Amino acid sequence: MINTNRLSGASGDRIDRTRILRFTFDGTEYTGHPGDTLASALLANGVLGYGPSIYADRPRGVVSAGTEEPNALVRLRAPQQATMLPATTVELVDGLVADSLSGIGRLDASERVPGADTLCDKKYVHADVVVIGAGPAGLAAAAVAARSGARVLVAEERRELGGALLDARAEQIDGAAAADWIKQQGRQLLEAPETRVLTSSTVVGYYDHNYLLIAQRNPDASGIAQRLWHVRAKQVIIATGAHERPIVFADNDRPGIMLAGAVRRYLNRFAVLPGRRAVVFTSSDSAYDTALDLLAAGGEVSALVDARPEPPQVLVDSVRDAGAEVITGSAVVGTHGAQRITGVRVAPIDADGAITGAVRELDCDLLAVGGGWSPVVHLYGQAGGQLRWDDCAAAFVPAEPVTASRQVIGAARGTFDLAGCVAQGQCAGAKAATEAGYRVAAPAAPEVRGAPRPSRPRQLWLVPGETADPADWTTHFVDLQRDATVRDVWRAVGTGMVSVEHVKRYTTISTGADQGKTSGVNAIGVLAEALGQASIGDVGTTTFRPPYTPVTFSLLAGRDRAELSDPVRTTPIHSWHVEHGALFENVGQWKRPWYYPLHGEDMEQAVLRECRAARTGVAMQDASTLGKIEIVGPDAPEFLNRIYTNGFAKLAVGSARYGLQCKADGMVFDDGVSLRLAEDRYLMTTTTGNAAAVLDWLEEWLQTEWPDLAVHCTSVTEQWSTVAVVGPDSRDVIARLAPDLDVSAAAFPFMAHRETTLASGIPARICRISFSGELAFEVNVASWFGLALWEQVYAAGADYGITPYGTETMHVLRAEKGFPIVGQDTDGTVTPDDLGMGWAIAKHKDFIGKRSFARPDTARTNRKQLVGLLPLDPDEVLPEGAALVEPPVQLNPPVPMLGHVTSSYRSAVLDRGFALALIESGRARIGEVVHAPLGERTVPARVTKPVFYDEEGNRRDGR
Amino acid sequence: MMVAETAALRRSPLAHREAEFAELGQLVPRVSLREEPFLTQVNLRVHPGSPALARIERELGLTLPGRPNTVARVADGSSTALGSLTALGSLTALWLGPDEWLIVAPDGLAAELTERLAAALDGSLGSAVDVSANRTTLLLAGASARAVLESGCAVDLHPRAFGSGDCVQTMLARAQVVLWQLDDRPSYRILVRGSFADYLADWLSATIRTEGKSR
Amino acid sequence: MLLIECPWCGGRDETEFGYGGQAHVPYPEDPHALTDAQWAEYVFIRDNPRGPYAERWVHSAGCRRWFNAVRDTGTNDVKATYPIGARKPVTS
Amino acid sequence: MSHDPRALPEHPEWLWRTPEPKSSYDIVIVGAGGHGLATAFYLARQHGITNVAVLERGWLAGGNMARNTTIIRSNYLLEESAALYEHALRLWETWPDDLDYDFLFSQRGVLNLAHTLQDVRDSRRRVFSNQLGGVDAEWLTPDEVAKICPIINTSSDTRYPVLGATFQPRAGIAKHDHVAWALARQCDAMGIDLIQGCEVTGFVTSPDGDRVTGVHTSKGTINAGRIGLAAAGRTSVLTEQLGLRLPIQSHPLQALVSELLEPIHPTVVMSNHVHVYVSQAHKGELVLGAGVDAYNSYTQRGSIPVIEHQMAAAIELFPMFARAQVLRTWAGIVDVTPDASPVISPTPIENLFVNCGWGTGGFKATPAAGWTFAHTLATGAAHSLNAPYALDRFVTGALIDEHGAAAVAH
Repeated sequence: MINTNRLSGASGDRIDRTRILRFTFDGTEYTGHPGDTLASALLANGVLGYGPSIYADRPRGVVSAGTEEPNALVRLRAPQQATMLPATTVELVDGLVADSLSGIGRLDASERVPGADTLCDKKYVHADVVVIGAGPAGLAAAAVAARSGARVLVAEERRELGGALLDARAEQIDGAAAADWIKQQGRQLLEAPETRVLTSSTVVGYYDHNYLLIAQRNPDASGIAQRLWHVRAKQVIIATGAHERPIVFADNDRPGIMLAGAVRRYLNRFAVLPGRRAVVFTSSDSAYDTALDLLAAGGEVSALVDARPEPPQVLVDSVRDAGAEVITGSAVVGTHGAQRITGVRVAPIDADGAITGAVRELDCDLLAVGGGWSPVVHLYGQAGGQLRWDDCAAAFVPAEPVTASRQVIGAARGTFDLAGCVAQGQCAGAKAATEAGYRVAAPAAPEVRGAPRPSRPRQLWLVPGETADPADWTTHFVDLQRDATVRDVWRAVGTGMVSVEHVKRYTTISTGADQGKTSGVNAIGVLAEALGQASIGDVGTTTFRPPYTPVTFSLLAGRDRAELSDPVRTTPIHSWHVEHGALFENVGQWKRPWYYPLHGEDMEQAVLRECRAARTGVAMQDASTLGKIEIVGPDAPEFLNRIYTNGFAKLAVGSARYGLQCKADGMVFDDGVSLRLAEDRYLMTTTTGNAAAVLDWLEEWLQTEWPDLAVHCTSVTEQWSTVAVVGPDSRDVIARLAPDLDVSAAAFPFMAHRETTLASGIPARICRISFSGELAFEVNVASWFGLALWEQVYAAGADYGITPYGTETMHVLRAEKGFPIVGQDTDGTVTPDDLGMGWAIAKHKDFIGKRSFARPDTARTNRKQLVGLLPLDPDEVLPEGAALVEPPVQLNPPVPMLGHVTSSYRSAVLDRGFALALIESGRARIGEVVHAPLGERTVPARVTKPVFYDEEGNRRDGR
Repeated sequence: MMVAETAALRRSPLAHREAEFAELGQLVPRVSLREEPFLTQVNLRVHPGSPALARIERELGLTLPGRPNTVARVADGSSTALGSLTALGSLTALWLGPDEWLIVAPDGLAAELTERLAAALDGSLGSAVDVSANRTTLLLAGASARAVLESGCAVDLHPRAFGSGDCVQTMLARAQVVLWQLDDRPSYRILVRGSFADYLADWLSATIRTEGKSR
Repeated sequence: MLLIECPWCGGRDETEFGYGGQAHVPYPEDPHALTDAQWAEYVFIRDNPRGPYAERWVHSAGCRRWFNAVRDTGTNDVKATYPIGARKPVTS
Repeated sequence: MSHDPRALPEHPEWLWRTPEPKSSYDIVIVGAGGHGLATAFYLARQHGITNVAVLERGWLAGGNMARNTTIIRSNYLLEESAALYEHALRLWETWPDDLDYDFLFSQRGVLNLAHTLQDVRDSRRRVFSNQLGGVDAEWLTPDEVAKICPIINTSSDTRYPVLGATFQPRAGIAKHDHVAWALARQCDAMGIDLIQGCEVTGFVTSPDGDRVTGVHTSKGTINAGRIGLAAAGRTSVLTEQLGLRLPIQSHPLQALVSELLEPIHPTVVMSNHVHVYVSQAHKGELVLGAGVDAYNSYTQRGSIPVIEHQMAAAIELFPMFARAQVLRTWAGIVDVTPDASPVISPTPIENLFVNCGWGTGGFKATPAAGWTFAHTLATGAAHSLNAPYALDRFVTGALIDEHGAAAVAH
């Protein structure tokens, strides 16, 4: 395969001809070289066409040589897959396979797990100075800053340092050829020990307080597709250069119409001649270099068409001397061709842009267009920077390019001459390093040759069509990717729209994958004309938002995937549960055993068995996930009195008490048992899911409201492992486990706790707490003994058939006793009184939330209250969440609802279904029948007290 | 002091991953990871400038670090009122907050240390709570250790900002940790709550493997 | 990504902090002496200015200390941070 | 592929005028977002009041109307909420004809996923309640979820497996900008002045300050019989000048879009537990919403970790999204009340009315917000639909706590 358009042996290009890379595009095999992009390699093979346009179905070709590309979109299939990328940014590798797209990508629905080749990771680093973009300005800045010893990070979007200088041919800095100067600067950066250079790395986001996000496409680790750098910078230097603008004219979308700067880049960097016979159309100086470089490379230039009536004579002469015609004061007013441009129509235009003379036809297979340069101000804008229109530069430039911690330099600031860029870079590098604490002076500005200061461009956005009415200009494309035309803009304005934001939304201009990098300013220019505005600056711009270029979901996700997507928290006993076949429930981040099915049991059978064991023998549960907070200090009693709705100050040492906590609005927030360990020391337990929230809550009050209270809180959730031993046989099991402890009801009463040493020698704190109504103990040991304790309890209970149980059985047992679960039987709108826990509301002290009980709505007597429900049919188990209505049931919506079922189970001990529910005036309805409409049928149930088993509490002391 | 047979009943949160960590060390020689189980850790709250603090400092034989996010250490064999403790190895105080420190000592000293701190507090405002089993400790060391941490920790760990004798409470990946640099190798201790230990080990293991494939 | 200066630990990313809303809103001396409207004002209503805002933060992932900050809600610039109990500093 | 079905429909030839404000109107509405426009629309349509101006500081519908994820549904838990949002949904169903505008209203259904046992209880409670409240709602098993949206990973080995979902078939999405333009066109045609670039800087009040009689604006003073504030996050900044404190806090709420993709996602999926809300818009881009940022801010910028978590969760749910690309992220300013329900209410200041506190629910409620606020402005009193949404509920404690009850966002 021959690269028909590859120039031989051009000096200064960046490709490695010694190696050949094979690749496939749209099913055809081609070759290229290291250093190529997919687009440059295709151009070298004479391929410039890509997928047809999205709506108008017009042939389209590559326009640019960078991230701003609107047309040349491809789907990558190998070696890595990618949904939609501009071919101009895809670095060529051997074996690459790509297909062209039409502005719309495709995901593979058959990917049932995220592809392994999508795994990305992250780095979090800090820098004194970050330089974004390593063109002449950025390189100069970085080199000076690096010299200071500051921590410098340079991020360059392309594979190599140098930026636009690499596209150049004749420029010299300090007597060195551009390429040598770049090498020199690069070496300085490499040699600075605290300087890091990231290439193929795009700064995609600029967030508050100099926080940058950098997408690195070539991370230095295999197995990682891309790396996302999070960088906090003291100083940021934005040297992102400029994007060249096209010009809008009739049929300006044909393949072979390219940006002039891109043509130069393909020639000089990639040694590719994009066309044999070119026309250059420009409104500014830079395209003259394109014409000269085309000629120097052996191409033909039919003419250079400059919209300016009097361009700088030196430029005109240089092109004429090189053998090409220069047509001034004229514009391309139309093009010919189908799959590729074959010719252009050129006509003189006046100062207002109107066609004033006869049309000339010129043959060509390439039209290089230079409509001026738009500073890449996206990151500056993301950071909140404002723009202003600079009439001389014909560009939106940063209104405040220099702040205390940020500088915009070079073309990004509207500085378009090389000498200016380098000098500005040196000063900026010195300033940034110095501000960051690393004093360094800017060196003398270097001498620059071969790059004269550009003269003033003409502000030409729109070349009129040869027919009069802009509403007919349906092939004057403003946004190539979105197929949006001048007609669309005129139509938007015709509806009454005056805001650029509305026109953008109406036409969809700038909403494509390129986010309008080449179309944005032209759209504003065209709109200004449509609105009859004198200056495009009066129209204003749309807002720049991250990311600067698209980033994959997987890059943002990083390693937070699959098992690492959210931490899995486990107890020290977890491995035992796994080995014994437990199924798990996610409770917050915890994995808690849900139930332990034995051979062939379903959930209901397993839970009934576990419940039966707890009610008739003995059962055990891993309760280690409960939150635990040690609360110490002389004011601890007073503190708990303010936090809990009920009193804790008078709790005896060695005893425990159940308590409720409310938020200031009076609604139940958490509950649990607190132990008094000493006069000045309590151990509070919280619900599993609320452990962190409760500690935060306590600290908030202590630190912000009651700093005078002498109390300290320490989280000890993971310090302790807790095993609940439940059932009439639990006393015997505990007696075997802790022979030193007098476990008799007299010596060890309900809601007491004791310190002891187990038979195994493990120190333990044992509490008589019951969440089931049965005789029960909770054994707490240092968590590293947790597994041993569990195994010892299991062994000590073996003779009694001790049965491990999970959260489901725990829920059933407590529901049989009517104990609510915060978050299940409450929902943030339930007061202690609603739960029937008026007894827990202390009369003679204030506590958080108490005042709220006196508000009219909270004091209502017909609030929803927690009650029991017994379906009239004992085999019925109501679905949790079922709505409850008053009989007679009418089902024409809206049906007034009394409340809902919060918990519902089949009870082993009751041998029937039962439920808890929140029902309007529930306590007054005890004895009444309410109905649960379940779609096809309606289930009647009797309202009861919320206690179904052992109401007298006889069982808590055991047999 | 813990009796030997009881000590044998203990299991640290990452004991089951010992072999995996060793294998990782073979695979990626630039960094090593292992668990340091059962370190004594006591959470100390005491008002700075109070007489109780002075008593505690005498008892510990060190000045509690007043500069945030630093540690103070009693070297091996130093003579202090806690002679019997320090004879067993070093004892370090980590700054956790303006009136909060974590005292870290070798295995087995929790009961005595807690008791003596409480005694030194002598009823003054403050607390000493044994949290030895609350967190376990990972030792991450080697030339690439910082690079590994930088994959998931947003705090500036560059030697100019963070060095031997510095500690910090922060997030590593999605787990809260106390991170403490021991030396310039560099070696870091990562203190993590027991329930997060497996998650963090998973994350570290994956990150270290990537580090091993870096060029 | 806000950089928030913890008065103790120095500058850290916002992800280490919890937000506590408006600062300097004391718990009423005697809630029961308040009317329902006054109590509602305390429980539910906070200033919501566009501009400098004295607000509470807690360094959750760090030293766990609450502190106050003055931040401009129109720009996210943090003008000052100061310990609980200290007077709100004058910021420009 | 001559005309792609994904191409947007043609718009009408004419939308709205750009008038200068008159010196006086019967009613002035502050904020030309969806709610302000819908209010003006119903003032004219239902109440015959057309001497109305809608003042907009920026460009019409450029606030949250332009920044939301366009989800429309009414499957709220509480009866007061379901009634309001269902009223909205029924109006949405009439609007394409009523407004004579194809704004791509697509009733493709919404799945609200349940990932924990408590999610399941809460979800089923919502379904039972919706069914009795007249809102279409179903409870689906994971297999049924997979039938409706095959690209969701419903396997049991994910970090938080899908345990089921609620489904509201009549829910869907609409093209937000076009809705605003449709309303603006109708308002304009009925003589209502839509005035852009007109920032309200203060109020004209009676000497005792108990009554408002007009507004000071960047385009001069405008007198008004009644004033309705529909300025979302900025509402409290306005009322502060009158000494009226509102129970709202303004937070960033972020959203993002992917590049255009061939159709792959047939419905709307919401997961509160892992904070992912995703649909695929008509043109082909995936539209995703995130959770609310924690702190108050008017910057219209959010925090990147929120997006990073959201992307991680999205990949867990939709594995093939790993290769999708984020094209653009942005933030709106949402005004959140303590109970996450709005305020549509008279105020203690005579002739001043507020519609605010919509949090993440504003877009879907647009027709009902306009309908009830218009009623309130026209009659001076709330309609039964918005009576529960009065300011004084924070005093009595009669909150409408969707937040506490189910924590359903969006």
